[in-house]
Amino acid sequence: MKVDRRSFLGLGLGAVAGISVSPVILKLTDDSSIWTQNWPWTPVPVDGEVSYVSSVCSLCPGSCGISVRKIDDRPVKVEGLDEYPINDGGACLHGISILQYLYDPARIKTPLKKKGDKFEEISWDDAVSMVAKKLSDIRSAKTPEKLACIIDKDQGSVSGLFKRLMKSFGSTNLYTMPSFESYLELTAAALHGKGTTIGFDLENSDFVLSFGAGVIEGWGSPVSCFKANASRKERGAKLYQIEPRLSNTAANADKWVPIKPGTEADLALGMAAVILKKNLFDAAAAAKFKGGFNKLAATLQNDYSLSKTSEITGIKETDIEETATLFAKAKMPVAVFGKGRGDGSQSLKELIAVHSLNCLVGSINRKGGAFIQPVKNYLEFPEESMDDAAKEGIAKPKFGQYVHDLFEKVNVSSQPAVEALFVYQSNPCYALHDTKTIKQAFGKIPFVVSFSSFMDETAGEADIILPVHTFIERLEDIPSGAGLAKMVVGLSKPVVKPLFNTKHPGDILLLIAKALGGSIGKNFEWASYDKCLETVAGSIWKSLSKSGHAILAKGVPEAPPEVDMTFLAGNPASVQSNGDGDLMLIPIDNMRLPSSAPAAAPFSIKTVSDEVLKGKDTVVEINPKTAGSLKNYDYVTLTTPVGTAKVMINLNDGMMPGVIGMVKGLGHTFDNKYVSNKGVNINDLIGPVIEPGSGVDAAFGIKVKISRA
Amino acid sequence: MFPFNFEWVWDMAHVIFFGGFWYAISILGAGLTYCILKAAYDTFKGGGESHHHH
Amino acid sequence: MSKVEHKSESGSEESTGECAAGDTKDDKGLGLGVIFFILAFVICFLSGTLLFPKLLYSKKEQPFNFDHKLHVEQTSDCESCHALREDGSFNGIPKLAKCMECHSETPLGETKDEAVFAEMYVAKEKEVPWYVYSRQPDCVFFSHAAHTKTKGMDCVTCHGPIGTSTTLKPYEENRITGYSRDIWGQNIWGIKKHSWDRMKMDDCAECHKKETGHQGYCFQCHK
Amino acid sequence: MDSALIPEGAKRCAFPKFALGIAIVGAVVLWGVYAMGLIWWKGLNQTNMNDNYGFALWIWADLAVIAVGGGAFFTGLLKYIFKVDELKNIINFAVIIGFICYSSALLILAIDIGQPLRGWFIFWHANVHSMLTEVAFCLSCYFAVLTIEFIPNILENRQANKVPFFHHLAHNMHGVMAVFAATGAFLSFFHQGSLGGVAGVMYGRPFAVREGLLIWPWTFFLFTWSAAAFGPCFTLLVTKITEAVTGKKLVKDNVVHLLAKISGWMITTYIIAKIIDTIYWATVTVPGLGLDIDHFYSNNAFYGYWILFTEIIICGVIPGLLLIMKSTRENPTLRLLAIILGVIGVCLNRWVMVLQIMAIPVMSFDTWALYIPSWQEVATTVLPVAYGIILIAVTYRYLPVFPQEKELNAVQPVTETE
Amino acid sequence: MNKNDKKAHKFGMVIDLDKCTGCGSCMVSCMSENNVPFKEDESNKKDSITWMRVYKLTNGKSFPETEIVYLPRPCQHCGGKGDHGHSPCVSVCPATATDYGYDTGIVSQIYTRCFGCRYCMGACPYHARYFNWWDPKWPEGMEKYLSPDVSPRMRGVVEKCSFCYHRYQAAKDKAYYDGREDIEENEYQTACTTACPAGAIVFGDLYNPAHRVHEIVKPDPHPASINSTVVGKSRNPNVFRLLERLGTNPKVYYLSEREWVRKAGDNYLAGEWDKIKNHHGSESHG
Repeated sequence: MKVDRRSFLGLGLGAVAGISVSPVILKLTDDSSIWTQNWPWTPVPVDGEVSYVSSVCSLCPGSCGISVRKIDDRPVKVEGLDEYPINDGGACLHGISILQYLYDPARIKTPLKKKGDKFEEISWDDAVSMVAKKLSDIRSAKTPEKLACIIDKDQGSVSGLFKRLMKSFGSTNLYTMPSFESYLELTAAALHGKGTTIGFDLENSDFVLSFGAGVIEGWGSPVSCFKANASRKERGAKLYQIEPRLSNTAANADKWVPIKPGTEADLALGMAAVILKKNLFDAAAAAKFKGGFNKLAATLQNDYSLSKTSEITGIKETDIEETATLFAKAKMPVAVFGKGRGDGSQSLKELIAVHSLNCLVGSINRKGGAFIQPVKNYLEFPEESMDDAAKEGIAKPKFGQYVHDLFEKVNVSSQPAVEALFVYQSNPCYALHDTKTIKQAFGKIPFVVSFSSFMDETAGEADIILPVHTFIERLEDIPSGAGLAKMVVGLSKPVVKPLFNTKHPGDILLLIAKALGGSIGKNFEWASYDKCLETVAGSIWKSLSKSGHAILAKGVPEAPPEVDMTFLAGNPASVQSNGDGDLMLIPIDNMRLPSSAPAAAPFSIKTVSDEVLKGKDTVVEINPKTAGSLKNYDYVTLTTPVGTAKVMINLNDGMMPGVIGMVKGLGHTFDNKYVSNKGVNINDLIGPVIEPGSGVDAAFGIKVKISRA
Repeated sequence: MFPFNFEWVWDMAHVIFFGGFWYAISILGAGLTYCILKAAYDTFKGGGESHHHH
Repeated sequence: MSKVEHKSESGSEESTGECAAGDTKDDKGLGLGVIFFILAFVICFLSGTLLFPKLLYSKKEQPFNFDHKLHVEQTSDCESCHALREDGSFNGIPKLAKCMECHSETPLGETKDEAVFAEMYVAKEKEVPWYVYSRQPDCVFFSHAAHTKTKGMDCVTCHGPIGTSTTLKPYEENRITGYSRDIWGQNIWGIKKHSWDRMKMDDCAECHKKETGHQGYCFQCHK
Repeated sequence: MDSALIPEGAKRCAFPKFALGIAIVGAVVLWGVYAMGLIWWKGLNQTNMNDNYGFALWIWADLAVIAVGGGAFFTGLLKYIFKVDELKNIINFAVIIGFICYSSALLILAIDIGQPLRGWFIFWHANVHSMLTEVAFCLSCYFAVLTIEFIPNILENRQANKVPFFHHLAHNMHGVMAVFAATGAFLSFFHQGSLGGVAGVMYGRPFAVREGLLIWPWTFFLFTWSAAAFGPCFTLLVTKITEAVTGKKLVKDNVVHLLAKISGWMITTYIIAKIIDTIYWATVTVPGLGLDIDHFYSNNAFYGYWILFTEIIICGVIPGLLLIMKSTRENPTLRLLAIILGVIGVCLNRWVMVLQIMAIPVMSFDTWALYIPSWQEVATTVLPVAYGIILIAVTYRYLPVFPQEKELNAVQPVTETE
Repeated sequence: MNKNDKKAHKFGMVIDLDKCTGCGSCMVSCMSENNVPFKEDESNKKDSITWMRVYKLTNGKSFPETEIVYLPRPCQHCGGKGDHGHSPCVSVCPATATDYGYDTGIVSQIYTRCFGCRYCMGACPYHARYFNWWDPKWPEGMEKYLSPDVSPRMRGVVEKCSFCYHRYQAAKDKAYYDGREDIEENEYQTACTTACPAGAIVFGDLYNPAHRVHEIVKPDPHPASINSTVVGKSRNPNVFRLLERLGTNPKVYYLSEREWVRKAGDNYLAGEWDKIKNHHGSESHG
């Protein structure tokens, strides 16, 4: 039998024909396309039963109520909590992104110890005993003041526990990062006495005079402000926005009054002069002023005439007069301060000057005005027992009032001024001005302990990292601040079981205290943080645990407090900016970018416009007139006394000529490809300017030179 | 494409469109079949002849 | 050149018969070609029809056997275990907690399967990783409430008489698509005899067309 | 070494020379295939297309090759239906060019779609209201027609033709070619048109949208007309190039003149229609949507009135006039200029109807979007060109493509160096 | 046909641009609700998937006369010419991967059917459709937050805003369970609507006079006089739609008291606006 080509051909053709009439081709065609519809590398979310857990967000001081949708045990969506007293269902983009923080690749999953340039994993036992050992050594050396601590905020039980540890230890060197709350308290302290704070009743005011406050840019409690702003038109209320740049707030306002950067205090004083001159002030309120009101009035008439104010601020005389008059004549006016988000550096003179307008027109503790009330200490910690070392330590003076004083002290001392530093949930290496010097100070501190959930710039500088649960993995009381008219404490709840080998910050402090023993251990004898909170929350615990929040104060406070005009009557000098460049670089607060810890979530970064961030470059805003021959998206080099940066420019008619605006919140350097290595951190370019008289870092910007790059 | 497909509806658009399509397909199919069959027939009829008609 | 000539003839299916029948010259080569053709045709057709499905689908045994009949006798309906939730969604295969409502700590029967259930899952508080015969792909949204509650449809219409079965058949998974074989149907040609034999979109559309007069819009069943 | 395959009496270059040429062009093909592989494997992120530019370089190439491939259907129509017999001397080549163009177009479509394995959905789940569905159906059917038209020529290869069945098949196919050609013309009319319709029905895009007849916008008819008009130009151009490369005259002048004349009249009539269409669009359609024609040709770095002028006047009116006037038509240089301009013109038209549409902002706050293709796009766009060169080389070498070749080249055997 | 179904809805949206602060909550709420992926670099907005995109508009004047406004742009869910359901995108899809739900007025997009020809993207003048140029990838572990209500898309297909249709499905499921015929206004709200802290977005049934969206828009049931393909024009003088003159008939309306903002919604020839603006909103009998 001869098997030739024909046979093979027959074989081949037969095979083809046989397969063709079988279901193989039909099925494979169908299945291959179905395969593309179910690619194994495209995730398939697991279905399950839907449930909702309510909690409180503590990403920012806004303290909104949130509702977390879960599928079985998985949280899948975060939304604003309906009927929550602060945000009533609304939510900001960062709050909605919370789950991206939870699953952030930059999460620290277990305690870490610095070895050389890298971190190695250690157990909690080892980590805590290393910290305890270091602290014991400091105490043995009788220098308890050499333990310093930086916390994110002043209020709440976790801050309370840090304060308690520091006090029991014998150190006064506890600092909070600058925040809007701290400025509110400073301002209130200067005018109305220590221990008070200010809230603004925006939702009822009929005339909001904002000195650069980014009412819809994340200022105060953002969602609450968005709501108040949205209701403004329905209520017929007005918003006048004074700032050098057409911010979103300015764009949304009834009137935008561009002003030379850094002259806001002068404008406020100039307006006060108009109000006094035209007799538009509230006589009953003014009668209660003390501390040199007459002297102030005289100064205002001399130094803040309309023409002078106009010259300083660059605003037309008529505009100043008209705005001041409208403000004073409004029924329920309120002047608000705190440029941008209000948490950046601010001049106390400016804040006081603006707030004195509220005092002048009688808007204190009046509906739609500014509410002055005592800072509510709603927690009842038992009295600390203090050993001798603690008592001695406590008697020693603090390095300074503000966190920059701490770093200044560390940097100027040849011997370590600080032996050990605790940093809790804040990122000074990123968020403070002139980050170079901050990092330098960190280098000089022998033992830095970071209590952080994320590997950020500061955690990267630490010797030990004690990773804490993110706030949706833990129980905590969240007091509202942020200039809200009402005072609410919310309860943040563990929405999901902790994903990693992390601990509650309160529990870590309990462990450290226990390891230290003695009177310190005795001061922390709670079984757990959760138990501690239940105990110290005392009277409000019932409400907290039941409804998720407790209202400490709402409505108009009674009896306006005293007003002390001493600070302004001394006619303090205004803050001047550093440098000799011919342009002014000012920071921009953008709602879509958090300016401090934690950094933006990938979703937030995604929403950032290409007029702010393009590729890996920061885009700065500049008026076309200032830009001259430069074109949109040209590269330029910015040079300030503190640093230089290569950026792109965006020609923006909404920017005052002579001013360059750079967004805050970019330029992170930690390891997260979705968030980091994008753009420039403006704090690398701006140095602190200490305001005489108040001691705060009041740098509002810096002189800058610009050249084509 | 076929009446048993999910998207198929017996409306004018379908009838016109697929009418044209199947019409063209049938002509092509019929023409091709004719040519092949005729060629096969010619081959057997003509045996090994290799004359040219054109 | 006759070799080439005949080769070309067997090249098309239509001419094969004619060619074979008209082949009076007793060309061995051609005959062999035809035989090979038929042989290959039959082998390939049969393997495409019979062997191919066996290769295409992998068989997986369920974690242990579940006797639907027995359970239905106890509960008298499907809804006791496969129920709508209060939000209108469908719970699918019940979770361990649901089983434990009846099974509690002490075993109810003495079968080997219940022992496996108790040891492997109840004791370890682990959910049973059942393979779901009727699992639709991720892109499908199906409202049980609309069908069973509002329209009062029977489970059997789509799922077949599972309630009367005493054993679980092996789960067959399409190696390419990852689909359960019950979606395409057991018949490789896709021919169905019962309404529950297949679960492709066309089957949904067929019923929708009949019941509602319209096959529905995409989003009715897709997400 | 391959002399047995070379048509009788035809002189071809030595095989090594031929192989070298093929290898060089083959390298380009491999480059294109590599890029194609990357795109299939990694997805369309290998291109520089984006959400503004969903249609980009190779879709322009796709439309352009289909347009210039229109010579096949139109020549076929003239030859088989209108019995313009002289065209039999160029029809084979027109069909080969058409085959190359259409197979390239189909290949580009297979690369272009985001989910190639689902490509058959366009047939199976067809939405008959979509112009693209019409394109897909007619395009693939017409490609089948081209294949059918091409087969007899293949079967006329010296070796293949020795097989009686092939010989008869080729003969019979010639016999019913008119039926195929008619079907092809019908299909081609619709797919060329629906390619125009693709743009014309986009009523969200004022630059593209056109009113028209029934479901077909004017661009439907303009596309068909322009493909019929400029397609022969491309056939003539490729013939000219082939003649230049082979150093032989392959088609008699009278055939060339005839096709050029037909093309000239088609171009002229087309361009009149196009001008009317443009004027109506610019003065009625667009102002009705609140837009001034300036909107489409200003405020950007590339698209100015020059493109409109070039397309219509330089590459439309001029070649049209050059080809209808006997004196210019029969002047080889001017004729060549005219057909080159014509080919550029129709390609430019397709560019405008694909890429300019995408670039133009529609919302008042939108901005112009310009686009630069990636190397992968360029490579896959060059791929069909290289493949076409190879196919032409191979068919020219082994098939009796040009019936007049022998006659034209027998008279001067001395000068033959090929 | 179900086109004339009495029970049909026409879901639509009105966005108050004077309230909108450009904060981005709607964008993020949408992304997180609908499993929208993200990449390392999202600054190239032409390949960045954001079903809801917030545009920044300026009045084009120089300092200090400059004004800006933010305009959130979801899929406009066009009803197409004459509101017959032939949206620009639906009519061109060759594989019926997108259709017009005559029962809801919502334009679907079926990712498993789409084969990625992108014709719909070219046809949409709003840039509301996005292509998955890349495989969607989440950092390890982050895929745990994905919602099962919306299927993640694979590379090579087009996606867009669905008006959170899954929420409609869920609301209907609940209604079925309760034995109700239909759902309440508040039971079906899109993720952007619920998230908007300014309350700038109102969503509901444009057919239902009791719904807020109907109250604000007051859609005109008659075709517009200047263009008969335009249906559902608002009778509120401050309400407009994007590119209304094209006849796409979007179901997303915008509200602003500022004239330049309303003018920016469409294209007008020189001098045309001044003639049109006075009739704007109330020209059904003009």
